Amino acid sequence: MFDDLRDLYQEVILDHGKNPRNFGKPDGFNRTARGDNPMCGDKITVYLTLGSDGRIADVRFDGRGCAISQASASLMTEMLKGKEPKEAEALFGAFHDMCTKDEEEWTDHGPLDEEAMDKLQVLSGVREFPMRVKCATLAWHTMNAALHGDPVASTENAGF
Amino acid sequence: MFDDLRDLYQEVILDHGKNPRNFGKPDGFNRTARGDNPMCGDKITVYLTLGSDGRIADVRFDGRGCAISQASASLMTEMLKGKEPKEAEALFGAFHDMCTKDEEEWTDHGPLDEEAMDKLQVLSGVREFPMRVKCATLAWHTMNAALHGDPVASTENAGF
Amino acid sequence: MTRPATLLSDAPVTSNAPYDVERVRQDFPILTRLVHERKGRPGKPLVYLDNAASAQKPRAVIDAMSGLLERDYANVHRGVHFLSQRSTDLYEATRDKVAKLLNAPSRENIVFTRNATEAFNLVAQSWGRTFLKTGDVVLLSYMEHHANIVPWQLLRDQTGIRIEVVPVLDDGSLDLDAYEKALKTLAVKLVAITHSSNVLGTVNPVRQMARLAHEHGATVLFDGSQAVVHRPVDVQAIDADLYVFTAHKLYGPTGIGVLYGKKAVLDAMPPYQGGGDMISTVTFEKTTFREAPYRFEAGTPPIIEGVGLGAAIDYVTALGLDAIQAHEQRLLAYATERLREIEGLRIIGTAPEKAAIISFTIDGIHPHDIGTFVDRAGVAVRVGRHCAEPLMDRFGVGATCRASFGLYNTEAEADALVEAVKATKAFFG
Amino acid sequence: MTRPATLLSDAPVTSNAPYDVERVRQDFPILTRLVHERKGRPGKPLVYLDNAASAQKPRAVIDAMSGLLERDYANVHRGVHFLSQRSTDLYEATRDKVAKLLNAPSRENIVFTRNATEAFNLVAQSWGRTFLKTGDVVLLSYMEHHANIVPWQLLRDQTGIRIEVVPVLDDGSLDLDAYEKALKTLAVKLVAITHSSNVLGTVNPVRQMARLAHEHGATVLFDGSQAVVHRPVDVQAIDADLYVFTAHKLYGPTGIGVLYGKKAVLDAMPPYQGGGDMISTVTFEKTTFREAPYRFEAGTPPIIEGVGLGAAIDYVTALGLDAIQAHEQRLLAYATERLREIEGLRIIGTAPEKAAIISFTIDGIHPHDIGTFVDRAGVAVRVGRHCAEPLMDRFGVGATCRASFGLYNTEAEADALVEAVKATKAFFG
Ligand SMILES: Cc1ncc(COP(=O)(O)O)c(C=O)c1O
Ligand SMILES: Cc1ncc(COP(=O)(O)O)c(C=O)c1O
Repeated sequence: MFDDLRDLYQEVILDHGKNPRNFGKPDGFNRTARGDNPMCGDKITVYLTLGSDGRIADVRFDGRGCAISQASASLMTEMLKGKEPKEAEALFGAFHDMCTKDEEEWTDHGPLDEEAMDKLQVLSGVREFPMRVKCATLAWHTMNAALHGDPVASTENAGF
Repeated sequence: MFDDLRDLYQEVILDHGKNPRNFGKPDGFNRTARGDNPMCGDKITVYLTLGSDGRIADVRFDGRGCAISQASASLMTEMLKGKEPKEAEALFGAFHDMCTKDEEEWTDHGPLDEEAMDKLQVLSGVREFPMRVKCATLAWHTMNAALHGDPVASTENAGF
Repeated sequence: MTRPATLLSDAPVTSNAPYDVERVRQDFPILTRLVHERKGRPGKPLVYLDNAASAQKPRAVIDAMSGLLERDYANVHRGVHFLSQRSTDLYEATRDKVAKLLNAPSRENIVFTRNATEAFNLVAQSWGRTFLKTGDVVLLSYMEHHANIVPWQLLRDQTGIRIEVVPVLDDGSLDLDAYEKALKTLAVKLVAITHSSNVLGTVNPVRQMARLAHEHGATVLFDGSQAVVHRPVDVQAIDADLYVFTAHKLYGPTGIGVLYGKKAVLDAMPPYQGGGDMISTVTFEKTTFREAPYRFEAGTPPIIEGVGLGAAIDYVTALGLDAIQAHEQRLLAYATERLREIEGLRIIGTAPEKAAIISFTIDGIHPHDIGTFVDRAGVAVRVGRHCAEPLMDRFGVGATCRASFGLYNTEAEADALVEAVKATKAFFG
Repeated sequence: MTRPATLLSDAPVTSNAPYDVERVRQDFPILTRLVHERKGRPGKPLVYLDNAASAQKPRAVIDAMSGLLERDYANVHRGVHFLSQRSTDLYEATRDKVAKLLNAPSRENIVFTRNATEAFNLVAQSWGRTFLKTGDVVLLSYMEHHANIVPWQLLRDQTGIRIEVVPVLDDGSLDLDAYEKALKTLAVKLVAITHSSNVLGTVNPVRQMARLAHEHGATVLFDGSQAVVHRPVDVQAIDADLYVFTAHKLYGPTGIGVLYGKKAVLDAMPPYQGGGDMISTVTFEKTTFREAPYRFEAGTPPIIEGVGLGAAIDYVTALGLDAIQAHEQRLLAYATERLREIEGLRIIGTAPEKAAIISFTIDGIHPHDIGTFVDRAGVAVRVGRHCAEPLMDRFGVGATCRASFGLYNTEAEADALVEAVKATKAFFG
């Protein structure tokens, strides 16, 4: 019945969805933002710790959401640790392209963590599900808002 | 080309339309009202003199309008002189029925001036022209408003 | 009772005849379509259970709108030419039909708006700004749609009114004790509560609520958006001062909604929007306005939409709202029972009197994921907050899955929903 | 340039091809109908010259709306199911089409409203209440439609703004000297003037007017209701801050209008109406709103109407607005010349730059009577004040007769008008 949903809901996603890594509010952090997807009721909070070297020392999140958004948030936390903010942004840009555009339309976001990009491939299935793109990108929008000092991110305003 | 318009625009109407009787503001009067038909831009004013016997001693009107509304006003002024207010109202009621309803639906408005009713027959052609009913009844609405002490009458609010 | 013209047989059908849902379905062209067709894979038959968001349209409505445009269209009112008269007659006839549908005393009680949302904004700005002052209480409930929340918040920011909220019991019923207490203890000037909840299905005892409100001198506004579609409604029997609904949920077009108001209430309200058609005379110094309902209808009205709504009302009244209600109640009972087979499934909203709306959640699977899965099986349900975020908070859920039934739905479609949900559960293991 | 799909031939037609009005007419089902048919008497072919009130709809528009309802309809936004996505895509595509039609920088500049009238009310209440204070001047003109007068009067009553009015010259041109003087001497915060008059046809020099207004720090709002239908419009070239039009005059459906706004202008405006779809999150304490344009679109949007408007834009752009303009200008010249044959006929509005609209009066015959007569000959014109009462006063007439031409009108139809008017004159002697 659901054959073509297996592309979207791959094992990795179901696993991260059920057992999200780096879940829960940490004791200490120095950047945070709340992300809101009014479309499905998802609300997540991302907690960032920027180290004295300017790199991301820790990322955690909490909140609830669908399998896609939880998995995306969980995967994101795993791959941002140790990155410079601008590396994180580049990864977000490339990931956003992956979720929304055909490969030939991806823009150049500078040098990327290829291993991270490979892992993020599991989420690229959302491209076939336009209504689910926001689920996949919510955590990233929120992380980006936290980096820029915005308290709230909403995917709702990013297009319709 | 306009054969069936001859029922609406009979000679009497064209005559009264071109040479309205009792036209122009009188020096003295004791009741007046302004009538407004926003549909076509007609504006007329009716001036009534109620005598000490309670009867209508004089009726005049001014303002502009289409042939139908001018003729209707002119005819009205000719037939109201000497009438009691409630006779005028009865005539208005019967005339309104004539312009809007099939004969079997006319309601009883009490004893009527049959001669006046005969004359008003020339206007009964508007029944076939729903959009022109207000032209035919504007002067009467306005007269009625004057009798009741309302400064303004608008046909616009009487149905759509 | 006569059946709508589009039904196939010529034989007159009385309201005692059993409700023939298969014949009704033939009136709705969209119901025969397949969804998710792809090359090499056949599509799935559409199972449309998103009626509370918007209903599908019968052939009669589609044809009434096309027919108007093919034969009789022009701008309405104030035109002397043939088409303008035709168009005006067809459009204004719907005002009579709405009056009859709601048992309003007269066509003059019926104001056409853009949708239900605009009707609430109209009341808030016109009635609210005139009759409410700082500190006056508008009494809402936790089961309101955003359309009946946000306009009052905007008014609150402008004028300092107070918003108080009647709680909802665990089964999804309105807390009537709290309602009565609020009327007794607060300066309630307006009760603005839904007749039927778009999430819980709960049908509120509006007659009793209106009586209580009137005893305490409050005006009542009911949101009938989810009520008129499922049952006969009589605004005079209810004694509603103001009543709102939206055409697109009543099998009619988008772009038109209805505000019913008692004559005295409408007459006391100043205009909302200004423009053509709602004025008597205009100069730059002074403008005078027409009487209600026309005073509230500025500019070119929703002509095509009015004609479509008229056809929709003809359609549902020909089927009979009693018959529709009976059919949907059977479906509701059946679907509820079948969904209860599924372990971990929680139905939110189990009030004794309900419209055919079932909101549910499933342990461990997010509604959004359920929505995507059942959609692939051809089943259209709505997932999310249903424009009722405070209610979601009340029940401690971020979102729900909502199946809402209409006059053309069948038990087989309820089965399809249940099977799709079961398969989804199996997938997530 | 490609022709609309409904045109009969498959051969591509370039914009250099002569404008084939007979083929265009075949796209409009209503144009083949007879009016005033009665038993024993054949009807008269419809000569529809009431386009400024509302235009007829091409088959492509009718089919787009029916097609949506037969195949792809559901409520838009926030739905994960197949039909909701289809419907959303079809509806939102129109935002892009409108942006392209007006050469707006982005789809985010486009707000959908109920009609032009609502767009003015939106600007008056949202922008006006935010940026105008007591004594600030809103500069209108004597040729405004009531839709661009009454909302400002309502605002004046609420906040004490001042309304000043630019005169109209005897030929129907705007008095540009007076316009410039008003900007220099008054505290003008907003210029709200029409791009093209619905009575006089006058096309105002909006580019120059915007430049002057901006030099004096005023914001400009143009009423494009009668402009977008007759010519290409480029809001960026004009440098309009706000621009309004209504779909039903552009061969699209009723129930939808457009407000274009510069991003900075829209971003600074608070919400107008509250409800679903325009919010981010709602609690009873605090609600946050979405960005423009969505913030201004409360409740279920005009979905069917949006799809119809999209088809209308496709249709007119396929024909080419340049080509339409050229065709209509030829007609205007021809009809003007022919009407001038009639003794005692006075054309009101003879500005050098005009849209194809001719208002006239005839000595000794009231426009209303003319309207009834020409209607019997099958010719639909509008008579009355055309929702522009101050302009009627300015020209000392109670009403006019107005013939307004659209993309499907012909010289033969202008002839029919002239013959009918002549016969009317003969009747009245
Ligand atoms: C110049 C002008 N502005 C505004 C309007 C109002 O349009 P609508 O009635 O669709 O709101 C019209 C048409 O009636 C018009 O001609
Ligand atoms: C109970 C209720 N009220 C109001 C509305 C608003 O209707 P609309 O979006 O047509 O204005 C809805 C539907 O969305 C509803 O379900």
